[in-house]
Amino acid sequence: MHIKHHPVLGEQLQKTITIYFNDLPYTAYEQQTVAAALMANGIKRLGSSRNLVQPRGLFCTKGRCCSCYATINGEDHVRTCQTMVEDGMKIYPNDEDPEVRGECCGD
Amino acid sequence: METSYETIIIGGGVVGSSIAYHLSERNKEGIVVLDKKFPLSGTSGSTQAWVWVHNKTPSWYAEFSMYSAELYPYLSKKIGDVEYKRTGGLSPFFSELDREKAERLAEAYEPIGIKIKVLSREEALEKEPSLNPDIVGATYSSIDGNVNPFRLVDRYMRAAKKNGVQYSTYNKVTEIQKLPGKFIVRAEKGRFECKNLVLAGGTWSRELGKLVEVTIPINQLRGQILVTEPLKPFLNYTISGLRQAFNGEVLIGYSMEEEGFNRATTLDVIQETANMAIHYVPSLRKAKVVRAFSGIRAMPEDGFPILGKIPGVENLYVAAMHSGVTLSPLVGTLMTELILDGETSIPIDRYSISRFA
Amino acid sequence: MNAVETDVLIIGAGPAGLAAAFETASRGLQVTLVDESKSMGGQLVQQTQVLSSLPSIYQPMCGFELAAHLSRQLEDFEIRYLLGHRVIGFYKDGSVGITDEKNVFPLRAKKTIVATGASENAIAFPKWTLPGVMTIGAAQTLMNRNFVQPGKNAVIVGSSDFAMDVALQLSKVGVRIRGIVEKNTGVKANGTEKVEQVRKIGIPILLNSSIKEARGIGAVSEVDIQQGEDIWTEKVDLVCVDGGRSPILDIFYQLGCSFGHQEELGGWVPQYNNDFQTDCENVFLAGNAAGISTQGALLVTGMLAGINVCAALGAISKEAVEEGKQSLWKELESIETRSNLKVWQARNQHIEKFAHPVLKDQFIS
Amino acid sequence: MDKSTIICRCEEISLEEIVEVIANGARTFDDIKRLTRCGMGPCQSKICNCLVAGVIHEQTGMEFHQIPLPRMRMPISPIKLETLATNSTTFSSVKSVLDEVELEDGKVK
Repeated sequence: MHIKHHPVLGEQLQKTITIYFNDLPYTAYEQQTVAAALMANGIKRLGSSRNLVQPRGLFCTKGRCCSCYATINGEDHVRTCQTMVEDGMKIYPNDEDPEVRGECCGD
Repeated sequence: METSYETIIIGGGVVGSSIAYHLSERNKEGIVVLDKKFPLSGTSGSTQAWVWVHNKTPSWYAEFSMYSAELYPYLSKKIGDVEYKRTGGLSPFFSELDREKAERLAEAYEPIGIKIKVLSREEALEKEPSLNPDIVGATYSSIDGNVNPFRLVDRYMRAAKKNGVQYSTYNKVTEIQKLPGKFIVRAEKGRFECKNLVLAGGTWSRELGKLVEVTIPINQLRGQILVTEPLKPFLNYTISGLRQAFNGEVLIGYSMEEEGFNRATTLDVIQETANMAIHYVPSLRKAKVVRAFSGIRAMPEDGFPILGKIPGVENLYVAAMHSGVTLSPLVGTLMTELILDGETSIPIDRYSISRFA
Repeated sequence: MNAVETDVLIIGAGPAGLAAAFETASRGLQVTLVDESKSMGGQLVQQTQVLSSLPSIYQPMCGFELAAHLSRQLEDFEIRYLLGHRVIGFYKDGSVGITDEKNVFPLRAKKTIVATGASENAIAFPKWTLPGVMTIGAAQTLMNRNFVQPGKNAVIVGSSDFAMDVALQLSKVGVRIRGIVEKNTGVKANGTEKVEQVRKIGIPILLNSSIKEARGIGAVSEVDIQQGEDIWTEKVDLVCVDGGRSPILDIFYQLGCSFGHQEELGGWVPQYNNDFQTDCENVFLAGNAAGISTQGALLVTGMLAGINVCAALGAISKEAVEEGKQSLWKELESIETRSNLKVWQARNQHIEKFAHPVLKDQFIS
Repeated sequence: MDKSTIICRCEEISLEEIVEVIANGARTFDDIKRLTRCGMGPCQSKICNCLVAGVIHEQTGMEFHQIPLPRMRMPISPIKLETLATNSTTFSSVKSVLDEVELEDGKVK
């Protein structure tokens, strides 16, 4: 849930933008990180662990734990807690190891 | 703690642990391995761990390496899965001069049974489509591969312990005394006695040699290696310079610096290594590097292993070399023969320390 | 590539880094300030509580107000801001490697002040890896920086002063705190007033208790809390772990600085002297990286590091240095003895051991 | 914590695995890392460091000041190879294996 009326900081959320997670549109505000915006929309699972295939999501918000990795606009393993949302951003969960991408693959 | 042993091995890295394991297969009693820190804290734990034969020179050294590589499949059966993969080795080259070298190498190695194919650009790209299309060609040999060095040493250690070998770790040897029929070894955690003493100090061999007043001419060579995040399997071969591990990480590096025991990494070499990675395999560009590490390699003064008895000191042995991972199965086997039988099934005279005298 | 040159490189634009930037830039030194975040103020930005024990020149204010103030006071100076940039390592000649995510470029500084702050320590329990389990600082960041409610029903594991602050803030944005779980026999927080406030709004503080297990499909949905023999289940979608904080050391480690250990300062701390200078001559430090302390103290350490760098570069007169140092040390003593005497004592012990670090030469094998 | 509790989130190493290698003589974070992969994932031990120190302390009785820091590494956080790369193809410290093959009179030396 977005906090529209913050008890101390007031009404900070003004400009909405649309981001896509698994191709579905969600509303975000421009001062939010990707991980936060997804959480506001009820999306907490951002990927799964490599061996035991357990759900993973935001943990430290400081770019240290790498638990919030997701694929953003075609780039794998992006720390979503350190990446600000942008209109039209396409996000996919980090469920598999990345493939290398050759020059030929729209790179 | 029992302090009197048949054999003490100083150094629990890949070489020392292999000797301990192979020795314990035949002679279960009285073996202890002393390590100044903990196995894998030195060179054995900071390597790409290629099992590499095909462009070792000269031919007799390549042959020696080949015998060791041949032992790997059996080793895995005996000590457990060490993630050994005989992937075949590819060395891409970018110039006609290197093709010339490659052709001559292939000719020279045919008589000793090391088959090297000199691939054309097209053949190389067919084998390994991720290689840079700008290559001129590549040498290829099916005997090369790689292994997980952590597993390798861990498995040697566990198998040796199962056979009764003791490990005394964080126990730096400070003094060695030769008495008739025995050695007295003083270490931080106590005093040990033994009949046979094996120096397997790797990169610290020269320092160890000083304790017995023997010059073991081993120098240090630093190599920096980059590790990527795990990627879906895409590299088929061990490429000279990089390889993909079982878990998908790509290990990259083939640098050499003389920096003594300083195992720092530097952005200078890290960036150069990144350039190499992209030069060899352009599609790695998007892969993220998660860590870089340095390994201090042991480098004998003439480049070749120092193996065997130390002349003039009864029951004193040395095993120190650069390519410990490749050579460990063979070195463990031969040192065991030497200690127990007094002779080896494959001659090692060429590798005697006496050549430096 | 030719290195970019600067007099002073400050790594970290939190309270200590900004305070150090002011001290150095205001004395005419050329300052470069690098931070991974695009905004300045570091962790101050999401602190909506009133900061206690600020230096005497400051009125009481909230963290975000202090961040704005510290940024504003730099406006008059020409500082090279490298925001949204990361330090990734060092070159052989000692230049620092900085990336703008497109390239890596070298920067050579006469003096470097490392103010990388602190990181939160984790607490492990079965299934703590589930989404919805996060550090207490993460919950605060979501709420006060991103304006996102991190959950509806929460438990907090740990009872530091910070946990009390965040518990109150979470409650105000509508998160129901089902309990503060503390493994020890007493509350960790020193601020009795805040603990009272927490109790007053009906948040149970559970001593001698721990999380036995978390459960959930895709995200945490319930936890088992154990207190003595009692075990019960709480339906929660947010678990905040408050495991304390430790200095962030990566950059010191790469620079080859030595370390000592002080439990009260957060564990391993770079070794430094009275001038906040490490045993790498050109490297100074400030803030939580020099030992976990209160916001006021962090500012003072930043000022001290800044003044000492000015002295090292001849940008300040000897008398002014001595005077400045003396008054700042007095201020630091006053703040730390008031807020946490143990931190002050540990800091002094740590400084005394400057010449005898526990960990050194970490790259020599 | 029970024995299956994950200590290293990245590589999913459990308490049990760490306790086992400590029983086998491992004493430092780095010993444990090399034997289990604990701390080798993308966070590079930033999160599990203090947890592992706690386990070593509990299992061996070593004081925290006797348990050294894990070796920290560059890059300080993950970075793309293309960002690191400078696109130069001249190498000084980095070699090629064929560099080691030398020819003399048209033959391998």
